Amino acid sequence: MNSIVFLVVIPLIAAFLSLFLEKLNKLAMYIVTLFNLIFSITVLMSGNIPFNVAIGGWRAPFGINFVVTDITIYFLLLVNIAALISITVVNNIKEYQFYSFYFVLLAATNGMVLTGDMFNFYLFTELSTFAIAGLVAYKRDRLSTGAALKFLILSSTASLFSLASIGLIYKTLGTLNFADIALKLSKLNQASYNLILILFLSSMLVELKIFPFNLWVVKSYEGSITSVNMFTHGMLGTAGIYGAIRILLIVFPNMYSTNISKVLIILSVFTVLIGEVGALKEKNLVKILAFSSMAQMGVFMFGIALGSFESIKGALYIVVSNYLAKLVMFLVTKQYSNAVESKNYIDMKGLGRKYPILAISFTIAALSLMGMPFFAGFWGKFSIVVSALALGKLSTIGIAILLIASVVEGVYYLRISHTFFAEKDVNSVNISRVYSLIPFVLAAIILAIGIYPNFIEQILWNVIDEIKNAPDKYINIILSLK
Amino acid sequence: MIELLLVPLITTLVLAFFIRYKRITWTLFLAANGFVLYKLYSIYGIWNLSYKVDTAYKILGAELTLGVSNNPIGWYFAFFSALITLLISLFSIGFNKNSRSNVSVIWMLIIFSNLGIFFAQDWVTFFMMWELMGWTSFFAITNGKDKALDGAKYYLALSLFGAALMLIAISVLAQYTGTFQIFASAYGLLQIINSSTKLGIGILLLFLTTFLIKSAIFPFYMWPQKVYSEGPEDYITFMSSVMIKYGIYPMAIFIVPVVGSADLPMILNTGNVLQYTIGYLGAISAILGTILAIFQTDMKKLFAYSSVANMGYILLGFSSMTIVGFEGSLFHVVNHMILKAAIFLTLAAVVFRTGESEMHKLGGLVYRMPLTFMTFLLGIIAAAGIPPLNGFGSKWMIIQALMSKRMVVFAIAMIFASTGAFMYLFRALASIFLGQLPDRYKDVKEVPPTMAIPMFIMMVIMLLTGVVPGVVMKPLTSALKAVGYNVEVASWTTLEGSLKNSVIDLKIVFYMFVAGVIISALMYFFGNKSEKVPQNDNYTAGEYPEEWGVDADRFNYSYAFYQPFKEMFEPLLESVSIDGFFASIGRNFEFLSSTIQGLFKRGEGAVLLFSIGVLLLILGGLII
Amino acid sequence: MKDEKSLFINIVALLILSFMAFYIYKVSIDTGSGIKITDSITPKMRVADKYLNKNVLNENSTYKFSQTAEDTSANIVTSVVVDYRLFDTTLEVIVLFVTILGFGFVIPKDKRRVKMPSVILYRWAPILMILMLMIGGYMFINGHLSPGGGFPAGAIISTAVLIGVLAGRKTVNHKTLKVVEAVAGISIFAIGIASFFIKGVFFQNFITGDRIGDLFSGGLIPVFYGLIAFKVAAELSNIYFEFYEEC
Amino acid sequence: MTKVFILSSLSLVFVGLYGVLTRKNIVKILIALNIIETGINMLLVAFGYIEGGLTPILQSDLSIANLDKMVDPVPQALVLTSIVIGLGTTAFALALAMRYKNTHNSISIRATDEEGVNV
Repeated sequence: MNSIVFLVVIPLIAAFLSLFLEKLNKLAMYIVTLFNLIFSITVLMSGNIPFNVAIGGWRAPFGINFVVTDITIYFLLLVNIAALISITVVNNIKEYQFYSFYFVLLAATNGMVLTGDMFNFYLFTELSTFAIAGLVAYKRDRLSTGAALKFLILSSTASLFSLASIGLIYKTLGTLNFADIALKLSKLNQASYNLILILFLSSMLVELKIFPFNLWVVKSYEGSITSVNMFTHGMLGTAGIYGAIRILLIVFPNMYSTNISKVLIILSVFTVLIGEVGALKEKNLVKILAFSSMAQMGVFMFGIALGSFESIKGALYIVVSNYLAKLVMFLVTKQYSNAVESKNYIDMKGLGRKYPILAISFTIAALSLMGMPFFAGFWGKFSIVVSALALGKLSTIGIAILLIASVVEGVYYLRISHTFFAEKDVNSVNISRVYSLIPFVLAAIILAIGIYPNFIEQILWNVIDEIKNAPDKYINIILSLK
Repeated sequence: MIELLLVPLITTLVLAFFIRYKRITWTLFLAANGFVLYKLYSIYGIWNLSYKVDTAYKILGAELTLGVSNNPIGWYFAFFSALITLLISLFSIGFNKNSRSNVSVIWMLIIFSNLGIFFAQDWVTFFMMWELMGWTSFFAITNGKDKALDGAKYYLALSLFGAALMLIAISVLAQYTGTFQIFASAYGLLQIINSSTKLGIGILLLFLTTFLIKSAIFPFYMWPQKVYSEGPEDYITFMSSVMIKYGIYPMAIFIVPVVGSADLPMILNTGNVLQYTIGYLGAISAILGTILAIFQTDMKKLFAYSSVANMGYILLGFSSMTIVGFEGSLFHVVNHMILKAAIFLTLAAVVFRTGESEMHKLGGLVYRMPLTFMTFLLGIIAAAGIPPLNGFGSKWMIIQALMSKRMVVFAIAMIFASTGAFMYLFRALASIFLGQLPDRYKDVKEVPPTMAIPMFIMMVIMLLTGVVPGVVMKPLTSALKAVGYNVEVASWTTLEGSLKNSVIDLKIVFYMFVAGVIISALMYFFGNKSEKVPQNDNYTAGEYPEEWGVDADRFNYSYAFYQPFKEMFEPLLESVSIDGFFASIGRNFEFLSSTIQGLFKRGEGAVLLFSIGVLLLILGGLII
Repeated sequence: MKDEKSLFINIVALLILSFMAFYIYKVSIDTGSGIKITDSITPKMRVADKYLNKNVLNENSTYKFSQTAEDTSANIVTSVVVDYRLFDTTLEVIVLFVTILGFGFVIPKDKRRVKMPSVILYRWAPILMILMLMIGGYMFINGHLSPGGGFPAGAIISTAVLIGVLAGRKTVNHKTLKVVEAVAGISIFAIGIASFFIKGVFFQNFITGDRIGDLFSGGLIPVFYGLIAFKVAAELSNIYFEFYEEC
Repeated sequence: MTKVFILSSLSLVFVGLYGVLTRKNIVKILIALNIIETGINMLLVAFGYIEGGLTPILQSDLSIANLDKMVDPVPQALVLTSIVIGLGTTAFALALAMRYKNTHNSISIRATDEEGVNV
């Protein structure tokens, strides 16, 4: 399966071509995204998983390699599906730079998921950062410029930290390959291990929107157009989650024996609290979604930081639920805010009576984020709660705060849903019914997972199994290839 | 028998499809409720309801199975709920003819969740249905009206909070007992209490808080008045009569058996700590609900507090932990369901015709809506606990149980609350239906037949259950027997107390009452006739208060009906205002929210916070 | 008030930094078991060891000077950059591409007045440009033998363009630069795809059998370096044009 | 020598971090970022440095005999990449800063982003 590199190469070539395509850019966008999606589906169907591709013919610890395992392929699908859904809301954009940025972002997020090399991962992260910064600045007004600049400064500082940690890893272990690092990390001195982990983690947490690292989130969501928000959430966010799972759980599994996981628990609890409470008084729907996505990442991180396999499974449920729900919400927000030309949700009063499918999809997404039963988020919340209560005092206090924060979340989300369904005569608003289709399908998936978790349970256990048996399922696959 | 649950669910989808056609939706709604009632009737005595769903979802190392199963006590609750719901839904057909919103879809979903709660076999199913009930109620209460939002938000926050506590309780319980089954975990909990009392009491208190929230017991007694005053009237009828009991049901099947048989520290040789906690909460609710009800000017708020007081009685019955008290409480559940439904239906009828729920703006409606008045009259007689109507028997049983366990304080509280009930009930009667008819309501007519019929049936049921309590007590006792309680199936007309020789035959009481009615009717027909004067003559002495810039309504005799009492109780009420406490929590959250928004608005200190984060990670690695 | 705030921030920053420094110091003097960051690592453990010995493909082969070995260059850094880790380098080119694109996208397009260059600069510019082009060309052609390579070469070539711009001589226009940039970028991947079809592996060096140390050795390395040089030159020149073209 | 390299590069990093944390002027912040980056690059090179090491270029038989003494080529390759990234960041951020100046009428990072408010 050497052709897996096409997932990165084709979008990059498209990025160059987009300088000349002008009006055909939109078509190219669809073609490339569909290519990526169909290609990743064929990889999933081919039955060759897991496999390892050495780029340039240099075997694993020496060259750069792409690895496809169970985790990889599902995240690859998530990223590419998000890309396809997000580009449906792209319209009326003439600047070729937008399309170039998009193609680079597509390549970078695919690459982040595929790569098996630390430095390569760093480069893909940088690439996605620049692409997102360019996309955030797309409107080039006061808000978006400030947001892009501040995001760029923060993320370059963070990337310098991760560069330092990569340097330290090479200095101590003499290798840059994930699998090789994972194999050798146990030989490392504990203090050095902590230093490397802290440096790398702090740069990862910027992308994961964990509290003291996440001051860019709200501004850049607010300042950018909806499609860019969906890119940030669906593509960059998902790839970042993949990075967290791959790097924290497989490369640095000894993290759980250090106190850093405890700090992570505390930070993620704070993130949830800040995200949920921050959204409480907010009127701008996009900012509410930004705060809420922060909170959801906090819940995810909480599950990861707990470290038991059940809590990790819960965190993965949260990922799926948040992924689907936020896509629905952004799509609905886009249509409604276009209709009333305002992002304040109070202005959208009564739209749900005229366009019920959009509003119902939004409500389903909100209920899933709240962790209500019969929606996908519930199973995640349930797993995390059960495993947190078994893991000692700190996690018990943490989960109590998390649950209280989810009460706040419920209040502000259902308030919005109520406003959609409130009695008000809405005229002179026109939304094509076609736009209801995708939110409706996504909401139906949320509902299906919530009612019948068997759909996804097996997939998640495959993923957990790979984390559990990382030496067999990941490290040996890479290092055995001559 | 899974169609019992499936039919409401499918009906919900069908209703959602036809939401714009009122006639179809409400007829379907009625039909579905009829079906549920019929199904429940058909499984009486057989109790064969069992269905399991195996999921691949793994928790605590085992695959989760969700199930509904036969539960006679659940059946008892479900059957009478369904009966009342059917009557309300008949009422709703006429009531909703002209309303803009259609609450039936979400209401059907609530009915589904309710059936799920009553027949849940394991805590996970129970929790799922419980949460479903929380958010669906939110949408049903607001029903598209902004002014209902505040109350609904309050209710939603409380029920989400309660559900969070329950989730913790379920998880801890499952961790220690290894099972999610409700009855198995009750035995497990007893063992936990034996080995570690603190943990056991903690789990019980978490569960208890959840259930207290749904039943509006003392610290959470504020939501009914907020919710009932603004929600759609027919749904509120359902909520106040049926839904408020959903906290009682899990208490009856889980808390009471566990607390009753647990070896907890005793107080005064008559009961254990939790028993007294429940009792005091019930007593406070009963007294506080009564006092607060006395001072309301809005009739829906008045009866909201009356519901709080009645929930208090039920808890008092539980706190006795005797079989008579238990039976009395469960009997009172149904009695209160019936009488509260009757009262709220009449209120809904009044609002339907006049559009007004402030009592001092109403009056004299007896001349225009006699049937409504009759229903209301019987309802308040029942609520006051006067024989031969149905409120009497259950209260009598509860007081008997309390006295037999020498819980005198609770008995006194109960008697105080029952007496106080006369005050507010009479006030409502006098203000709404008696007195003079304001000019603006001259053209008010009696409600149409579809609404009148359920009210009439309510009257019949009230009288029937009052005179022949066996119609409720027989199913109740046989359900308790099926569960394993050592009880005998009750007879049709007599009730047995727990004190010596305390058997009461309600037939005799009924005959005495009929005699009383005949005597007073004779006095009415042969006595002096009353004279009618314009309303304003009575209390403004011919002046026009509008000229002084004052609203005439303020001079209505029913505006400050119990001013002296109010002044007497004001300091007490101020000191126990839970509302202020919750409001301050809300304010603090909003203040915090503004602060956080300010932090994120500028984003200048991003790198500074980043380094602080790094510092935290370092410190955590070194210190913790 | 403002000064107080900045003083506070200064103090906080100093505290944070001193704590971090203390932590790094503490880590560096740590005496626990295992590899420490202060240890000098043994060559055998590094991946670089195999690069130096040129025996990544065949573990036991040892390299002799001026003989056929792994098809990489004499300059090991170049080997790493353009062969062993070629994919990183292409991504790096893309990073530059994205940032320059972003640069052109967000920079405000104001009208600026430009002074006419002096006569000396105007006359001498072509000579300087030719010299710089020659040096740049030498750098990327010899990138696999001596220090240097595509990036410095591109920078030097772009300086030639800069001098042209400063001297007011229109050397290349905007469109040409765009084309050069895109063609160079696409060709890098085109070679990668070609190697996929020839050898079945991406970015594999399919011109083999050279003697290390020769001018024409290292297979595709000089080709890649040339493409990178043109691409970097075009991108950097783009920056200068962004500033000057609007005037 | 290695120690001197590492200490000086670390001090560069800290100086740069101090600048990023305390400066308000965006251009100064970018300069500080560049200083950190230089420090990190130096650090990486210093990690691969060997006392009295040779350049990793295969020039003659002598160099082949002393392969063990060659400095590590990998950090140098990484640094080459990271320099380009730094260049890109700086260019992009400077262009953004110019746009920022246009829209905010200020070059301070504390300028508010609300429309219609000038600082």
